[in-house]
Amino acid sequence: MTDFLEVKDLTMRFGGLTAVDSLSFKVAHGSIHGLIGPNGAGKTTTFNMISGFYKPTEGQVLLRGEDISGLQMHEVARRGVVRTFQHSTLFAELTVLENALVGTHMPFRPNIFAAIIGWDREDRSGAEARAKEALEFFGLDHVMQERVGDLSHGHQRALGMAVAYASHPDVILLDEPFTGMNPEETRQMMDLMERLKADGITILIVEHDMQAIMGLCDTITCMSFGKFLAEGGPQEIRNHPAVIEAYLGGARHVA
Amino acid sequence: MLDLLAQTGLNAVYAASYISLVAVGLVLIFGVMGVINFAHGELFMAGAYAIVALYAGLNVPFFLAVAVGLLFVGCLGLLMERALFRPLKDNPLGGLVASIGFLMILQALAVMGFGVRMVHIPPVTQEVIAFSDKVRLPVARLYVIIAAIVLLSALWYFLKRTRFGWALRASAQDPEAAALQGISITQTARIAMFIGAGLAGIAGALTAPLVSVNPHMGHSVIVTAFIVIIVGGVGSLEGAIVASVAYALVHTFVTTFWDGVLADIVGLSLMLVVLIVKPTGLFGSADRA
Amino acid sequence: MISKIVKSGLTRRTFLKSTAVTAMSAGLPGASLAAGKTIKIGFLAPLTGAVAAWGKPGLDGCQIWAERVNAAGGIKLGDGSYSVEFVSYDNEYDPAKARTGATKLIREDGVSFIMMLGGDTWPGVQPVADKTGMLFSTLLPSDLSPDTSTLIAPAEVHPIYNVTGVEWLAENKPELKTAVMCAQDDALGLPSVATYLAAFEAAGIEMLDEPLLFDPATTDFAPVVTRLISKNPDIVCLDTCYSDYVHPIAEQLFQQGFKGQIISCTADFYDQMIAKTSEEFMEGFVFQFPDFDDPALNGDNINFTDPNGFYAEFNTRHPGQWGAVSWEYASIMDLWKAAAEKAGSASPDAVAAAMKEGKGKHAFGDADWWGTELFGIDNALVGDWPVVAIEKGKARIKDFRSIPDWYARHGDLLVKHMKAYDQMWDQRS
Amino acid sequence: MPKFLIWVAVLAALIALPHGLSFSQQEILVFLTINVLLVASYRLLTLTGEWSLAHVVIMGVGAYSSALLTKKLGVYVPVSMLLGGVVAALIAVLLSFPLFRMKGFYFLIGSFAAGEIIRLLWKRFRDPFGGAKGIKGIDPMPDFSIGFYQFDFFEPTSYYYFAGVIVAFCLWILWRIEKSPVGLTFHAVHWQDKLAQASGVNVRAYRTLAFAIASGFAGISGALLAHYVGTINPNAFDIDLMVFVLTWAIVGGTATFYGPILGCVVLTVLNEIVLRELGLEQMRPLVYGAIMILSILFLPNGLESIVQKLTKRRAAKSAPERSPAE
Repeated sequence: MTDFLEVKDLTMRFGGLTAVDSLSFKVAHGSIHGLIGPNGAGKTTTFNMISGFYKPTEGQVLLRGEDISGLQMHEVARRGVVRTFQHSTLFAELTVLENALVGTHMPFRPNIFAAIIGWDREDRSGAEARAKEALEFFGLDHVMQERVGDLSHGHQRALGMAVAYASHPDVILLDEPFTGMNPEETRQMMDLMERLKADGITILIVEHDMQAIMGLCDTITCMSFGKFLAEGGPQEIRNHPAVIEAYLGGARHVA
Repeated sequence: MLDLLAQTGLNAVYAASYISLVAVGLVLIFGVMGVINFAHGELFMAGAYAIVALYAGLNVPFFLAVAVGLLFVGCLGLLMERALFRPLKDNPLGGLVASIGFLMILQALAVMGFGVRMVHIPPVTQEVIAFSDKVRLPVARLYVIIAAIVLLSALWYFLKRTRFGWALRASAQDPEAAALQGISITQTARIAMFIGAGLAGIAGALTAPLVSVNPHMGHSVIVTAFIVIIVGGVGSLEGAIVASVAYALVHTFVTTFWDGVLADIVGLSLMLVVLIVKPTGLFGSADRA
Repeated sequence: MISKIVKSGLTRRTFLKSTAVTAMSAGLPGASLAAGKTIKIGFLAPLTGAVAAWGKPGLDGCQIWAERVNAAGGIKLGDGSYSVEFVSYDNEYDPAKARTGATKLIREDGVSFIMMLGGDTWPGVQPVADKTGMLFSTLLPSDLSPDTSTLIAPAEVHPIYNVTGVEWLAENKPELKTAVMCAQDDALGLPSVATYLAAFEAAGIEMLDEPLLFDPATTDFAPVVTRLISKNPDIVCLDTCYSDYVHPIAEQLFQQGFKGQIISCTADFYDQMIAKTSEEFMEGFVFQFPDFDDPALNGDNINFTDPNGFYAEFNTRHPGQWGAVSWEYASIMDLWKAAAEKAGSASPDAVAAAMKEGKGKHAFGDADWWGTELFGIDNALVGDWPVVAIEKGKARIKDFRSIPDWYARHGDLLVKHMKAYDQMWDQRS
Repeated sequence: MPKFLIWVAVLAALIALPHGLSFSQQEILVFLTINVLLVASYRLLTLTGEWSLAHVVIMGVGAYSSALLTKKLGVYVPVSMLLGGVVAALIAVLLSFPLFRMKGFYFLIGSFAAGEIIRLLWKRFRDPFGGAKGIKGIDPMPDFSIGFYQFDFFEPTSYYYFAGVIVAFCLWILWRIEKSPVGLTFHAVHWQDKLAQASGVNVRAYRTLAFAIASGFAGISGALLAHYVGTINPNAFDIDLMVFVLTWAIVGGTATFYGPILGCVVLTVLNEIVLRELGLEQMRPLVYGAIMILSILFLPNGLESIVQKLTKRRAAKSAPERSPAE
């Protein structure tokens, strides 16, 4: 496997506070990679820097060797790195299909002049086919015409991933996808991720709950207080003394 | 030249005083209610007409008339809160439209009650404090300056040192959290509307003998107030006061040393520049935008 | 029916006839009355909004005028006497609404003559005027142009009469040598600035500063006044301002300690200005609009019917509302009535022809149709104009002065300054 | 096809409409037609979630541009109208640089300031804008004949047909845009700009696009106005008219394409015809203001919500066919 996505000396400071301190790790192509750490470890900040939501203070994010740090979110997305959001961030006013159609924005870029004259029939049907394909992939085809606001929590989560998937991404960044899910929903969600992986998509998951992603990830990077702590396979991380220490400390803090 | 600078400075202090009274009221209402009160200029107008009716019409002593004017306009604020903003609290654009409707009603009432032309108000005092032959401060203007300082200090004390003030600030920052803390949103909204409207009313009442009172006098006041609260940062009382002073200084000096139309262009450009450099205003924070 | 007219090609005459028929056949209440003995006059001016002060008091004055004329037997035309009725339309000082109003007044109400404030609203009405041949009047002669022969300015010749005040001042107070001026930056203020500049230059009075323009949205005039008197002028000229500005400016002049001469186009409600300042301060304030109880208006040269009685009646009905526009629309009606009776007809063409025949009976004395150089058309009625000064708290006409005489001597100066402010008729695009 | 028949009936009614009106009502109809385009273009801007207070000034930019192009350069009138729209769109693109640094309330007031600056520039520069008096004697649309109908553009009916065709065409374009993937993207930008961005949408570009398109059509409506009335001045495009546009849109409701148009028609008829006929004169603003307040209190979702209630039963019967991609 090659160095597909690489984070190099990434640093983020907010005023006097260093949220992320020269963090480096690599994500292999086609793998599921976990980024874990206790509360306040800087996971979400890192995530936001990779997805282009924040501009890093220092350091680089390299995609296939190209520096994408500091690009705007849509520019990052156009290079194949698509993120989801922690909360059910969807277009609640629109239908499920319309949400998925927004996801097809990149492969089927709308052209306003063609749209007015009606010369974009192929694009429109292509986009619709792709959106439906994404919905089917996540088992949402039966609720296609429903308003998103009326969907169940689990369906909304799945739709969030479907929107990302609809854009033919190379990398999907998932922000705490298991939060608030019951065991059954969690299991279904894991299935979906396995299927994405089988589809050749690289996945980077940010997760607070270490147990949830143990069975899923190929590699896990653990960080604490903004710094790199440990990296390795699930077993390795589970037994790493520094990780246990960080989590115990964090847990005490949270309690 | 020194005389000219000094007199212009006095003019600017007076302008800053009445602008800040209006602007602080507008900011307070926006902060707590989350609506843009387009009718704020007309509340100013209503304060001026209270003086017309009481002081000029019924010979009520001036300061008593001002006090009644403050209460009257404060109650108009309560009326707006109860009849318009509370039913529309989940609909900020609806609140905007309703305040525009209220503005039209107040204007029409003033026209029907007092005619379309300016109305006369006898001077309260013609005394002038003469620092020199060319540097003079009319006492009637001094009243406005004193009122602004006293009222804004009192407001500051009220907001920082009393429970009500704490509740008001809390609900301005985060209404949901404030509600969880047991603060009555309705109660704070009432207080904010009363104070905000009352400040506009007292500004109108005190300046009434100094300006031309007509049903459309609110228009230019609201435009100035908008500029000021944007420069200061929406939702920031300190910002509104600082921006009032800055705007009054710039506008007064440009008017005196160049011309009035240029002063308006400079004022608006200043606002755009502030917005471009710091889109939330000098003292604003992003979360209320 | 409309398409028929359209196809036959619309001439003015068929147009007017057809609209009259429409008005009749539509069975409008006014139209059926008109079959009896009523002439309708249109009043197209702002009645609501910020400029309403220039319309509403005029309409009030017209109502008084109509009652008085109707009580005296109405208007006597070739086929008997007609009573007069005013039909008003609020144009909100908006050209598009003015156009709608003109259409309604002409084609639905069947009026014989339309009085307007003019200004911003006139260009919207102009196509209607051109097409229908209706006779219009304006209070602002700067609306005049050779394009429209049916627009007349028979009452005000704003701002040219302002030269009379300056001329009088220069003759009677020769010790005043220097002046400054402030003005509102709009269609009312700018031509007046040019006129005052010409008048001061003609009178040998030196301007100490460029005219200080302010936006019509100004509320606090302290900075303007501070600037004005910083050069210690003998004269402060207030140009033509709304009374909403004249008052606070005068008050500021008083409070900032100015003791010199003030000249202004108008001084509506000057008693209130005296109340705000003092009688001594206002003594000698020169302006151009007399109270109509002035004994000088009882002279034989005055054509306004019973000015003293009109003034008393107006003040009884609308206390404290007297101003320039109160009498101006009514004075236009005097002129129109005389012309209609002379022509024996109320038709716009006939009245216009009768009106422009020989000397015009202007409110302040017989006057000439004039203005070819300034407006491109001689549709302004220009003659003598009063110079008014405040004496012991009361406005008194000091003199009547001839505008054409001044123009004969100093016309080139006026044209020069008008050109500098883009106010000549051929510059107004 | 019943839908087709409905459209034919609507078209016939619109063609017949002026012949059932009085002359002054025909005039009002012309201005109403122009304002329909103004408010419909405003809705396109609000699709992205931003409420501008500069829209009427932008309309004025179109009016001034078209007027000056015909006056100074002798451009043929319909062409100048189109160019007026183009200039308005370009000015909007220019304004978007400072304005789109702001959002929400700041954008609202920032756009107001930008508009006021433009208006002050018109006042300040008498050459070429004519200062406070504005421009008058603007060339009217030249008369022409299409065989069975002779257009005389002084006549409100003729201009109504002319403006009606242009406005209908513009509305069709606006409708097509809204129902296209571009329109969907505008919605996306409005409701979840972050998610839209994560889906590769250049949010800033789409905001600018909506602003430019809306401004372009507002410019065309301004040009239509200028060449009918024959005069324009800075005060004709002041905040008062903007307030009317805002209330048309909000009272009508902005959830549907027709909501703002409905608001514009109903409120204009009320204010210009009903209240004037009642002879209220000085009380007119009072009654209008009261109607605004009552409608916003009791119809929070706008007039369109009444229509939706009426059509809901019908819609429930026919199968749901809401597919934006069709």
